[in-house]
Amino acid sequence: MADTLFLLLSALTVATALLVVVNKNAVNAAMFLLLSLVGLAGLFVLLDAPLLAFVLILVYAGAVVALFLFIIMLLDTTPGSFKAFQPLTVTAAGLGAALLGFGLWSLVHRAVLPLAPKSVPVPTMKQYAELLFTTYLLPVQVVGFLLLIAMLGVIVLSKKYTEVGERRTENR
Amino acid sequence: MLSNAQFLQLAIATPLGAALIIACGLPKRFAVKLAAVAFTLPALIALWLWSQFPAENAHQYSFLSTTYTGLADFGISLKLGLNGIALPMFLLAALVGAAAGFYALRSGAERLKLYLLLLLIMHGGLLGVFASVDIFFFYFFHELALIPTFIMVGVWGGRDRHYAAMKLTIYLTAGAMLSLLGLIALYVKSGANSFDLIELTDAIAAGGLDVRAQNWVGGLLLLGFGTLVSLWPLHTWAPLGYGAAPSSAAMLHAGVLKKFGLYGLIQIALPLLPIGMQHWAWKLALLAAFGNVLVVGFVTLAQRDLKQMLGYSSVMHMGYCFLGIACYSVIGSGGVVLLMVAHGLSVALLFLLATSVHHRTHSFDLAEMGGLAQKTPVLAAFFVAATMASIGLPGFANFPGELTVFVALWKFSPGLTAVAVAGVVISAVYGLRAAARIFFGPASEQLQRVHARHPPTDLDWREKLPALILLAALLFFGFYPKAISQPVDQALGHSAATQALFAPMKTR
Amino acid sequence: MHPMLNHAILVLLLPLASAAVIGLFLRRQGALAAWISTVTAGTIAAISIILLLHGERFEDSVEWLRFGTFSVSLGIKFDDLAALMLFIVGFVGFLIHVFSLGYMHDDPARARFFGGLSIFMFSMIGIVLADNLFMIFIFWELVGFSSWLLINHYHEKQSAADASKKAFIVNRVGDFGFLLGIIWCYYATSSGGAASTVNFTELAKLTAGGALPHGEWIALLLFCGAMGKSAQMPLQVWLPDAMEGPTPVSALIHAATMVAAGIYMLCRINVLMVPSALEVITWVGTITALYAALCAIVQRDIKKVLAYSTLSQLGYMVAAFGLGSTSTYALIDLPVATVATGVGAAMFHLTTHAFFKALLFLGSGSVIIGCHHEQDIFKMGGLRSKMPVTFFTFTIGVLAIIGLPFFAGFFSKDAILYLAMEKNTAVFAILAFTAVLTSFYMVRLWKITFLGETRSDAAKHAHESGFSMTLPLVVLALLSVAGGYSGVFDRLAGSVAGLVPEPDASGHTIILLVSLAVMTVGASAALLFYQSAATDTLEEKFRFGFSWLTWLKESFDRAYNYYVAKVQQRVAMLLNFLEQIFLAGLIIRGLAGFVGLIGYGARAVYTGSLHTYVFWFLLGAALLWAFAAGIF
Amino acid sequence: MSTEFLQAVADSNQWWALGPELTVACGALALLVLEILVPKKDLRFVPHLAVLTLLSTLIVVALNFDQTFGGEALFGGLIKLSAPGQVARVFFLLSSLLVCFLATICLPRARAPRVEFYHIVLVVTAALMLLAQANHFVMFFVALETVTIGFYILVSYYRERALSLEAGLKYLVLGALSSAILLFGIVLLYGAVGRVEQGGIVHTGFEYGTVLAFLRENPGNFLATAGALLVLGGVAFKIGAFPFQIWVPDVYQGAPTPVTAFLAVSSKAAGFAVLLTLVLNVFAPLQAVLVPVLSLLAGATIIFGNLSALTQRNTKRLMGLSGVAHAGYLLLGVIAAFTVPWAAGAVWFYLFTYLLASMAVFGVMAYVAGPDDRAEELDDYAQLAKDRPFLGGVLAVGVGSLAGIPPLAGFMGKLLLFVAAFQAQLYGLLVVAVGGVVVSIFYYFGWIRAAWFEIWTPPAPGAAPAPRPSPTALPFIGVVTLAALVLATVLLGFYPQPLAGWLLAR
Amino acid sequence: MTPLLATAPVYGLPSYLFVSALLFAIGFFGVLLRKNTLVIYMCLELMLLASTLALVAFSKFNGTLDGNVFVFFVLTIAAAEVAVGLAIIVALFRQRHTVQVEELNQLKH
Repeated sequence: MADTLFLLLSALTVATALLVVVNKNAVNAAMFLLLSLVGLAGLFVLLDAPLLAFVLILVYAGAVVALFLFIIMLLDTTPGSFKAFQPLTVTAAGLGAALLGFGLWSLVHRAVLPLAPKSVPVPTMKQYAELLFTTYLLPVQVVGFLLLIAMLGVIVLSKKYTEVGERRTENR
Repeated sequence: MLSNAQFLQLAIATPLGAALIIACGLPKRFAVKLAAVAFTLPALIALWLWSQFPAENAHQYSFLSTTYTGLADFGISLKLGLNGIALPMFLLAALVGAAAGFYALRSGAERLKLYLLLLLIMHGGLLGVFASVDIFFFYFFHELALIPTFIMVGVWGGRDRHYAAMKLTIYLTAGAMLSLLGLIALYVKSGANSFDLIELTDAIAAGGLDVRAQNWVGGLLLLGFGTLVSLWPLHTWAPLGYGAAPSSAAMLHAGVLKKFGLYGLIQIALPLLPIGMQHWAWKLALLAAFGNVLVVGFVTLAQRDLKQMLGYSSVMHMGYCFLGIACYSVIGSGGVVLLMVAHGLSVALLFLLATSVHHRTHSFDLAEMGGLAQKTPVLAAFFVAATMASIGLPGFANFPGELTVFVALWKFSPGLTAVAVAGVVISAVYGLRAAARIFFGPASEQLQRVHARHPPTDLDWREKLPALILLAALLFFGFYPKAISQPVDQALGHSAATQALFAPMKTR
Repeated sequence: MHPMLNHAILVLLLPLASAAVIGLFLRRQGALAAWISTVTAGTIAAISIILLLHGERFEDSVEWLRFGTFSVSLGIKFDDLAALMLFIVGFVGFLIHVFSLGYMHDDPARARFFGGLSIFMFSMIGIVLADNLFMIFIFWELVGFSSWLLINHYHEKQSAADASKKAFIVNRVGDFGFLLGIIWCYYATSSGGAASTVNFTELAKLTAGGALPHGEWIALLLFCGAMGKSAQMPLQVWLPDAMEGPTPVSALIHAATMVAAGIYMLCRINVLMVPSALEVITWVGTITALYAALCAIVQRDIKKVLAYSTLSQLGYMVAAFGLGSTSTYALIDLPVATVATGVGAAMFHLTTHAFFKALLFLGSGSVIIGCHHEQDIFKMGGLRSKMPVTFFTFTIGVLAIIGLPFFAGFFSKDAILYLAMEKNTAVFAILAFTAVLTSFYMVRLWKITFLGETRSDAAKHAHESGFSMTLPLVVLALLSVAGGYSGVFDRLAGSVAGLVPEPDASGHTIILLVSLAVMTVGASAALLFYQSAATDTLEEKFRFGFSWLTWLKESFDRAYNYYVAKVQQRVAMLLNFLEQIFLAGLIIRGLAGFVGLIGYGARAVYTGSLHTYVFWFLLGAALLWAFAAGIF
Repeated sequence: MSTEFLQAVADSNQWWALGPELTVACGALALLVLEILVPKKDLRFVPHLAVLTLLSTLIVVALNFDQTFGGEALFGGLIKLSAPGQVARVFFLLSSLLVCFLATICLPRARAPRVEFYHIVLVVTAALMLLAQANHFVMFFVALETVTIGFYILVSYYRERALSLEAGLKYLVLGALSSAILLFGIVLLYGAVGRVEQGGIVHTGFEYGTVLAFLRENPGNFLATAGALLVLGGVAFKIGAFPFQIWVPDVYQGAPTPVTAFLAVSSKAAGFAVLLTLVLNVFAPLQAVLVPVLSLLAGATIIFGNLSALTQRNTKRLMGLSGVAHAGYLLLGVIAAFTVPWAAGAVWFYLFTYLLASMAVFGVMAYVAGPDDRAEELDDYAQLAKDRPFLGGVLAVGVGSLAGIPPLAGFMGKLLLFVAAFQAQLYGLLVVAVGGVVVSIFYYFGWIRAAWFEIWTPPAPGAAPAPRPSPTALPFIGVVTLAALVLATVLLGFYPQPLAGWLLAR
Repeated sequence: MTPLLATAPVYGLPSYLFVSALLFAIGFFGVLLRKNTLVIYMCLELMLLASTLALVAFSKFNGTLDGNVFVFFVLTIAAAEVAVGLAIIVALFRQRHTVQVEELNQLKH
């Protein structure tokens, strides 16, 4: 059962990820990304991390992809703006693909993985919380600051200045 | 009363300190006065130290003093002192520096304060080069003196000054970097963990460098120093740079700073890397004899521009120095030291006078000149004296130097000696030809045109004084070369004795 | 320290002091400078006579320079040879100083002239007193310099500037060999394990003990120096040109003393000579003597004639030196196993030649002054009555040089001819023929200048020179007569005089006849051919022969000019071209340009396109992965 | 997980040890509060507060530089106070201080909010300090990302200028890419190390010490090696090492000048701080792989940086590309640090000299750039030395120090690196480095030439010369700051004791 | 909760690792190929997520929770990155009216 689920979910994840790459339409790409996330979340569940799966869906599907979609709509990049891949690009990308394929092959074949412990209980919420608020308290604080400056940055980059009026595009 | 070691420190500190004060915004008329003092004092101190130098143990450093600059852990400290080889070079630097300084003081250059400032830095660096026992500071002071050269060429230079400054900078930096690598190699390979030449020598004497390392480090030093001293075919910066440089900078660089490489080879490379230097001796000698002496000698014949010609002739004379070093003998090295001092004085004098000639002809083109001696007999006399000195007339210091080099060279290779001596004929041809073109014969049209507008005057005291300093030194050492040869011989003889330690290694 | 040593040092340093004083302080006080220089020269002459007659001979030296085993000493070797030469230099020099007082009286650059004369005296005396080859070389060069200075006296004239330059450079060419020879000799002496030396006394000891290796080459290289200074073929080209200098200079330097320095130097190093080298030296001298005599015939300039005659006489001396045998003679106080007869004959002729050639030059100077700087003999004529003292003394000079019996030249020339007859018939024949030519051109000169009618305004207004100029003429005329008698010469030359070959009775007769014959033939031919005329009558008759001789005279100059203009300068231009275009241009600038080009290339990869940048990252990731996978 | 363990961990959260970071972060927060409280017209005091915060922290840290660390790991092993960490603190504080100084020149000229800028700079500074002291990959990644995201914003801060935004976008994409690579590397390391139980306490592959111990025992582990190298790839992006240097010139050119300086100095130094820690303390057993990798990177970086800078005319790009070359020299020191213990100190010394010189040059650039920040071509520097001798002098000293010309501090830095490299027997790289220095002379000297020699060059005949943008007026504080930088550069060249004694004598 | 995978699965850690690497590669690939900055950005997110998959898998098979906790941080950071990134893209679009990469190359050489 688990194996079947793994196959299904990983196929879904990989296939939709591929579609994100090759799809012409940005909106569709975002939708496929969403699907890919769902597959990933499923894999998380398979790996005994339902909490993470939940967070993933919440944060990514709920916020990030929505944001993407929102921006795509806002910027109104029509599907026509998709340009065909140029031969050179495809060649180079093919070369890159070959390299990456080699990398994957070697990763799986040559990796010496540590032995897994016999049985591991599914981590509980409490364990997450304990870790986050004892050992990882400092990073949590730092991430707080990170979010703060990200927020400020978004404001700085988007806020209208008090003086109204578009300035001419600088071309230099 | 200061001790002699403190005098030595003072000699180096004076120009640098004066430069600092001027940089802080001293008004111009005070700056000129201060600079005059700062140029004079080191010369006086150098003469005093010369008189105080204990000639009988010239192989040891006298007037030693050590100042720590924070890199003592790396074996770097500002250690000053003079031995028999350094003493004449120090004196040379002080004298030429004084002459160049006096010439600059009244040169009326634009932005005179900056000019003097840079010249003072250069002077301080030069004095430091030859007074440094620590080879790090030996290098450091060289660079300190080198930087103002670039700026002076670039700002106050003549024709092609931008290209010349750029070429000069890149060549000399490349040479300096290579020699720095060589010095670092010595530092690391010797195991002394110190840049102090005395400790380095002791460490190498105790441990010794293997043949391979000696060959490599020797080659590195030769390449680096060779570039700095314009070994053929790495010389093309020299004529161009000197052609463009303002007079005082050319005097100091061609006269003194260029000797850095040769001094380094004699003081450092020859005693520490006996096998390595012998390994390269023939290649060096061939390059110097055929490249520097013959080819550049002929090229000098073809020059029309006075300063270019002086630049090339300086390159040619460096060939003799390299030949002397290639001999790897006390005679050869001693001759080179003597020749360095002599060449330094004479080439500085020539550059000074070339500028004076230019003031009166408004041209450096030999083809346009002629008959200047009728209006300026004293200038002609000085110029002839300088030319005669540079072509090795007895009575001037160059002669004993060249003679010694030739004598040493004969033992190395009689064939190359013939080539080198043939160079003496070539130098006589271009030297006399230049003097004759400028001063003798009827006055040229160009000259008459210039003189119609600017009536010429003979040398005045601001030109005469520096020229006299140099000429007097040339004559003194020409008549009494033992003044130099005695300490140098002592110092070299001792290093020859240390080299005997390495004799068994040659069989390896 | 020898008690007379300080005299010798004084004699050496006095002229230096005089020159220094003049150069530093008396640049504008010509009269004072002239007097100081002349008084110095007088003192030198006096001391040299004292030293000569005092009879003390000594040597001493101090170290001048030492590096390791190499040391150069400055020293004085005062033997009979040096005493003779010092007397010639000092005395003739003094007379010429006195002459110059009058001759240069109106010259604006008098101070420079007399300063130069003092430097010359210093250098020449240095050569005379030197006790080793390095020291000789030092003063050798200085003599070259002072010669340059004095030839260049009228420096505003292009010809003077060129002539001085030529003199210096040609001398340098000779010195090239000289210096190599000295250094070779220096090392050759140490072959037996002894310390290297070039001290004359030591050299003599060494050669007495056993011959030096490479003796032939060393001797010939050293002879190169003499070739330059004594203007032997093929380095003779500078001497005629050197007549651009003031006439007293020509008399002092280019006739009496400096050019004789080569002969003197050869005599100094005679211990180093070997037969094969001597053979070469003989022929060089002989050919020079003949060639110069031929050239003298076609000259119109009074000084040029004398210059070529000097060349010819120097050839005689060199040939005489070369003809010397290697039999054992005692030179001074050392046993010497080499030439000596040559030394005697050469020095004898050198001495007499110094007197009469100085006389002739000074006489010509007097004529030139009298004729207001006219030098063409065909524009003179009839000066006998206008300048009686000059005429009288000049005549004595001419008689001396053509070898009229009972004049000085007769004795010395006879000695040389006798030597040649003994050793080498071919040389003898050529030298005898040269003697014919000598008397021919000298009598021609004399007749055209002084006899007949005046042929130019300058000559018409000629007048006798002042006392300061005639006095030296008279003194030199006396010496030109007396100098050849053994009573005088033995007094002057001491033991050197003993080396002059004395022909036996039969040889004596033959030589006497031959020399009388050649003199008579030459002189009478000249008297016959030449009448007083504004043009060269002989030239009109023998146009072909004349033009051939002229061509011969100019051929060397042409060859040298061709070398300078077409070979040397073109090589220089070619090398310069290669240097500028190939080395500085193609290689250095090319390298810089190449690096710059790569720089442009490296700059061009920053395309600004994000995609290409991502490819770089891919490359980097792949590279890292490859390292991790152990591919590299 | 036992309560005792958690208690112990919680006890190790000694916040006092992070005093400087906390002070700076609190200063940042205070800025925001002030913005709300203080009326608009008084907002010009805000930068002063930022400077004050940094300065006071710097002084406190510098005075206590050897008292607060004992080498123990705090925060459950997330942070380790150490001597290099203390050096890094001083470095980043000083650098940020100067960036704020530059910002006071540049920001008023642009229509951009100010308070936020200083706030982000302060937060990034704190994150940089944490980054240098991180002892744990989670802490490392979080701090790194804080820095990176801060830089995304700062680079595109002039949001009205397309170039700034384009630079921001490029930095964003490439930065995110490198973050992804780095993260993947961390994950691989985590996976490779697995679970290590020691004395009842479970350690993971996130902890530096654990990774080190693991690698000691399994130096040939492919997964760990790949992970380590990918992490290094991420760091290489920060320091701008080949082939991850490709973003440098574009981003440097587009970013506001203070941010360019911040990137050039702090970001690069952070990369090296991390690299030194990782290479010496974490990946040390992988020396056999790391040395060739780093050598290749160093050589290629030096060559590529110098060559591409050779013909560059834009000063900001020039600084970027030459900075790439400097990264190459520094890598030399990092490689040498494997065998020569003091080489790490030499790297820091070099970074300090680079800081002083770069900031001086950027200061001049900020003044020369003119009111619209456009004068940044070499041609714009013509006659500078004549018109503004002070700026010309500062530029000459700064550029000279960057070029490594004695007697300036940059030379001492290069010398120490070269000596270290020589002792480590990196001969091939030394040759490359020397060649690079020679090439670099060309463009550095070209800059000095532009400012100093182009004095009497008349404008091109015929064409009316475009009016030169006049440099911004130089306030007193600017003179003092630049003069201090120059003085420090010169003094350290003559007398490196203050810095060298501190960095190298341990 | 009880583990879902009570029985030992066929597809163990290597398989998850493979999927993760594949996702990473695909993301990289997208960054290489796509011209729309928004899509490029999505692909970058994909790469980050690929890492989280490996992280979770390792965490599970190692039996340490730290990997999972790290995922929290990664997700948070990724979200922040997206926010900032999108803000930049929007601002850029306002200036240049394009989100195509090849038109955003004014900074070059």
